[in-house]
Amino acid sequence: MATVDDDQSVLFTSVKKLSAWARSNSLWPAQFGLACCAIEMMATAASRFDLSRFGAEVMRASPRQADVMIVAGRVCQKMAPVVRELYDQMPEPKWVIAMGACASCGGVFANYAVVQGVDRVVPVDIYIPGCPPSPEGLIEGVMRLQKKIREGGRPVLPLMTPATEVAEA
Amino acid sequence: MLLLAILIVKSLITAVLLLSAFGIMTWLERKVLARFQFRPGPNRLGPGGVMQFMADGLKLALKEEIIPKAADRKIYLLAPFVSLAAALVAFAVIPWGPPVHIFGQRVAMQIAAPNIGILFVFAVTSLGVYGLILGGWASANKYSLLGGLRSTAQIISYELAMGLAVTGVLIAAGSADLNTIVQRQYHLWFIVPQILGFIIYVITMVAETNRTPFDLPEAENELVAGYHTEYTGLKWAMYMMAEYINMITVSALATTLFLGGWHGPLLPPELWFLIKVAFFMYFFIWLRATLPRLRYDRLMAFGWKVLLPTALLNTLATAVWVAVRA
Amino acid sequence: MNEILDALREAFGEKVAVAHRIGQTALTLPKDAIVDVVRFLKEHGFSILLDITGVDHLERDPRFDVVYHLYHLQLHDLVRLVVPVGGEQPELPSVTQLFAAANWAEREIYDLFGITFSGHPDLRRIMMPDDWIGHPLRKDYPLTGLGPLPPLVRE
Amino acid sequence: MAYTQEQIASQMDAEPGRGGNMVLNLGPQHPSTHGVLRVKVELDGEQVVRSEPVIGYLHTGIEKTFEDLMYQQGCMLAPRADYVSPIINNLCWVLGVEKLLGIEVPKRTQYIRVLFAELSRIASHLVWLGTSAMDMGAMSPFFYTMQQRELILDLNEMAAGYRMNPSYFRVGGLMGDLPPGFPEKLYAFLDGFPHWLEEYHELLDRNPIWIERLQHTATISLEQALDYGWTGPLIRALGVPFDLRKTNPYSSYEDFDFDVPTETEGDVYARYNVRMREMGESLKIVRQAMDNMPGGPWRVADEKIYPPEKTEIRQSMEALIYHFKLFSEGFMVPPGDVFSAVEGPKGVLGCYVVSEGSSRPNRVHIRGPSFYNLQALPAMIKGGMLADIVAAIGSLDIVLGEVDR
Repeated sequence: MATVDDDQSVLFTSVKKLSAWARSNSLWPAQFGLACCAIEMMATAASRFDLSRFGAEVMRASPRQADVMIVAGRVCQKMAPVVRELYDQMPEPKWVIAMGACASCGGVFANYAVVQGVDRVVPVDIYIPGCPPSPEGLIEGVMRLQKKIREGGRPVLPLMTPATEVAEA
Repeated sequence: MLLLAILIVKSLITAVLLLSAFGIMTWLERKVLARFQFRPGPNRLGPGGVMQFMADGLKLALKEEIIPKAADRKIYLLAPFVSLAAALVAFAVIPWGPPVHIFGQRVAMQIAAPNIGILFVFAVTSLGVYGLILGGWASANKYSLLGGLRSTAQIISYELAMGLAVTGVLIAAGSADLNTIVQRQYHLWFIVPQILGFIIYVITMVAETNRTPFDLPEAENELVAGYHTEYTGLKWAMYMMAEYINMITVSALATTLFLGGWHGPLLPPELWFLIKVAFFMYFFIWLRATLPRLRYDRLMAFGWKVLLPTALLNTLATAVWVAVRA
Repeated sequence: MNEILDALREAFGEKVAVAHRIGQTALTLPKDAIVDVVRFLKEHGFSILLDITGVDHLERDPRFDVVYHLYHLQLHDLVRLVVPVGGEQPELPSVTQLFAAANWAEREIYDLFGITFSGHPDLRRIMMPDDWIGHPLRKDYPLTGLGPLPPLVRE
Repeated sequence: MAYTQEQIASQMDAEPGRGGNMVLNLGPQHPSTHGVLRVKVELDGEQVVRSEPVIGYLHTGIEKTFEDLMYQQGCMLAPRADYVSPIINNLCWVLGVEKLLGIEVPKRTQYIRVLFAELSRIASHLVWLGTSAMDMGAMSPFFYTMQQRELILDLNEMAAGYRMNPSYFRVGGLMGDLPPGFPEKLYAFLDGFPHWLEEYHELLDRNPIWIERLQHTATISLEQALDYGWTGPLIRALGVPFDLRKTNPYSSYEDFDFDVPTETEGDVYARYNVRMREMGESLKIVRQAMDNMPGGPWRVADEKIYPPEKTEIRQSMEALIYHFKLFSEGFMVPPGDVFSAVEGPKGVLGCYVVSEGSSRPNRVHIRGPSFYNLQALPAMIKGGMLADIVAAIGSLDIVLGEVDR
């Protein structure tokens, strides 16, 4: 884990800070909804709550262009491999928000069909409680993720990353 | 020597202006769209969120570059450059102000002033479509392939109508040199005699730049992201840049051909040029906020059965008019 | 409604037991009569197959009920058909030739209860992955599933 | 990593097409499949040769969980099946249990239920309108519809304290009476909404592109539709005025004056028109319900079924015992089975409940209308273009939570 030196208060003194600034303010979610929470995610992107204030309304349908995967809803046994695949298709650095009780821990559906928490499939950065969480909750989650990125919650990659080859989609 | 220096300076200024116009344009589009939809839009970075595009650009530059295993590596890497280069080069011949005199030298406010300027624009923008086709094909993804195919068909069918719409102006102006065309509009903008040509041009210019309602090659709801489905980071940003710069180019061309270029009262001519281009850019965003997307076969039918005959008719009428007047 | 029921009694006799439960008509019939009864009802105007589902009575013999609901568009009435099935490998004839709607519903019952439908064109699992073990809606299938939970992914 | 590449491949791979056709996998993650539907499409160019919807990516085991919970806890579970119109699912469930119990709720409760069910129908149609317009590439209608939907969610929140899945209806009554200030807020919405309905028309069906995309798209014959068990707006777009609110009224729907809109074309445009007009009819019902709202109790008096008031528990020993029994053991439901059917926004929403006399159901089955409607997709899009698939899926108005349960 990289730590940030608090003395460097000027934005441009540190490349790390600059990249964290860019990344945290340009979190493009993968357009990917599962269940109830996806409807609340839509409401968050809509006029009243407007996720675009944080530069995060650019919902990219292709995971290749997304930065954060918002797992909105219950992940079922049949869907879990697909979720993992989508996660693998996203380019680094990437983050995951588990939105709602089902994605966080299975929620009310403590049964055979639902994966008990999406953190059994992909690593999760932020958990948002609620069934479903209100849009304010999702916005809070996004803001906390921004804070986490700024404070270096994950190792920050070097400036130009070498091209990597991945499995075909 | 001085000429070369001026040329280099002009090129640099144009490139920088175009690239920053792209950034500002993405921010403006998000803001204006937000206004259409009763929401504030990006507002956290800088005044009114104007720094948003810098964060986006920097982030995209810092993203991991993924090359799919099945992709044709060389072409996959090359395709975005083709698109961007073509988009940047096409702007070179467009005059954005009247000639000025620097050190006793007459300097045209355009990088190059060939006497067939309009043909140059068409030639180069046609090259740009190779970027889309190659990128779509090289990604080894079915959505990309479909997007690439759609863009080929679309651009070929609309370029004909566009060319014919412009021919009307060429006949009326009696020249293919863009500077001359602008000067001919000193008294009367060509939008008045060439209103039909103007309408056809505006429709085709939206189609040529793959914008709503003709955004089929990247139709998000059908093809995920179309030809750039597999592109990440900077290479994806290059496609976006190409798209926006193409928008600026076709708008500038529309200004030059139909709206009298830099002509206008009171304000400096460069500003007039900017205002007219901005009007077209707003028009693009307005369309995006309002219209649904056409279907593929309807799009083709519209291009071949409606636009092309109308454009031919317009050309013919203009030719007859010019001949009779002479 | 009553005329149809009378005609049904005439055609099938003792095979079909008619009952009225909480304002709804329920017919209980053996599994070899189901296709004929559904055809009979379809010909008499029950034009929508609303639903097919299964019920597991663990201790009862035969163990399962397969329940059909048909709707009459002119009479605005609903009829329920209950077909008990049991045995080691419960099986009954498919009604997909009569109603295309039965296709997925029967696949679902096959998937979740393990009841097979003879004559079904494409009897595969529909809800669970193809390599799933067991039939989740059976009463002897534990609520939380058979396998252990996969490990957490942490970075 | 929890899943191997082979497992992923077995889930995601499509077999090669026949005769040089291309097989395209739409979904499970695709912007216009309205959730996690997957459609395998065999394409010849852009024309659909063959297609097969694959479902189960959202199979939640909701029916198994129902068997594990007490009847009153099911009120929380039912809304999560169709999360776009949660209150109507809630209504279907409580009506089923009340039928088994043989009780009837007071008139005021029935009216309040109708009011919220119709608001929920409007909200559901708004989500459909916004998303299906988005599928067509029109962006702004989504924001305009979601904005109005927020006002309905505000009303939910006001009454039940919860925006989206409010579980407002309980067995034997409601969660509570209408809060003070509710009618004013409701009337404000009712007065404002017709203007917006007009705005949606303005944006969409006064636009030639929209009409061209929708007319004669994904058409299906009445015989086929009945074969697939179509109900709701889909069958009404084929000229059958089948609406359970009229034909088999429940919860006092017979008291209300409304029309059942029908169209005859059976294409996407007809379905669009039916739903648009339905929103107007629902608005009428909501206004009537509020105007003629009867007074009186909003719950049954039987404290064995509906818990006594909190204030009563502090004073009465008996009330305390009832309260304790209800929340530890639940209420017993006499043996029997019932198919409770209501008119959902997508069609006939059914709930088949089997009781064996205990406080937990033996079997609960939800008849999701989308499950049956969706089966017709291959027949609808055969021979159409790729773009027609999204139009067809949008016009079906499916909710995967209800398809997969």
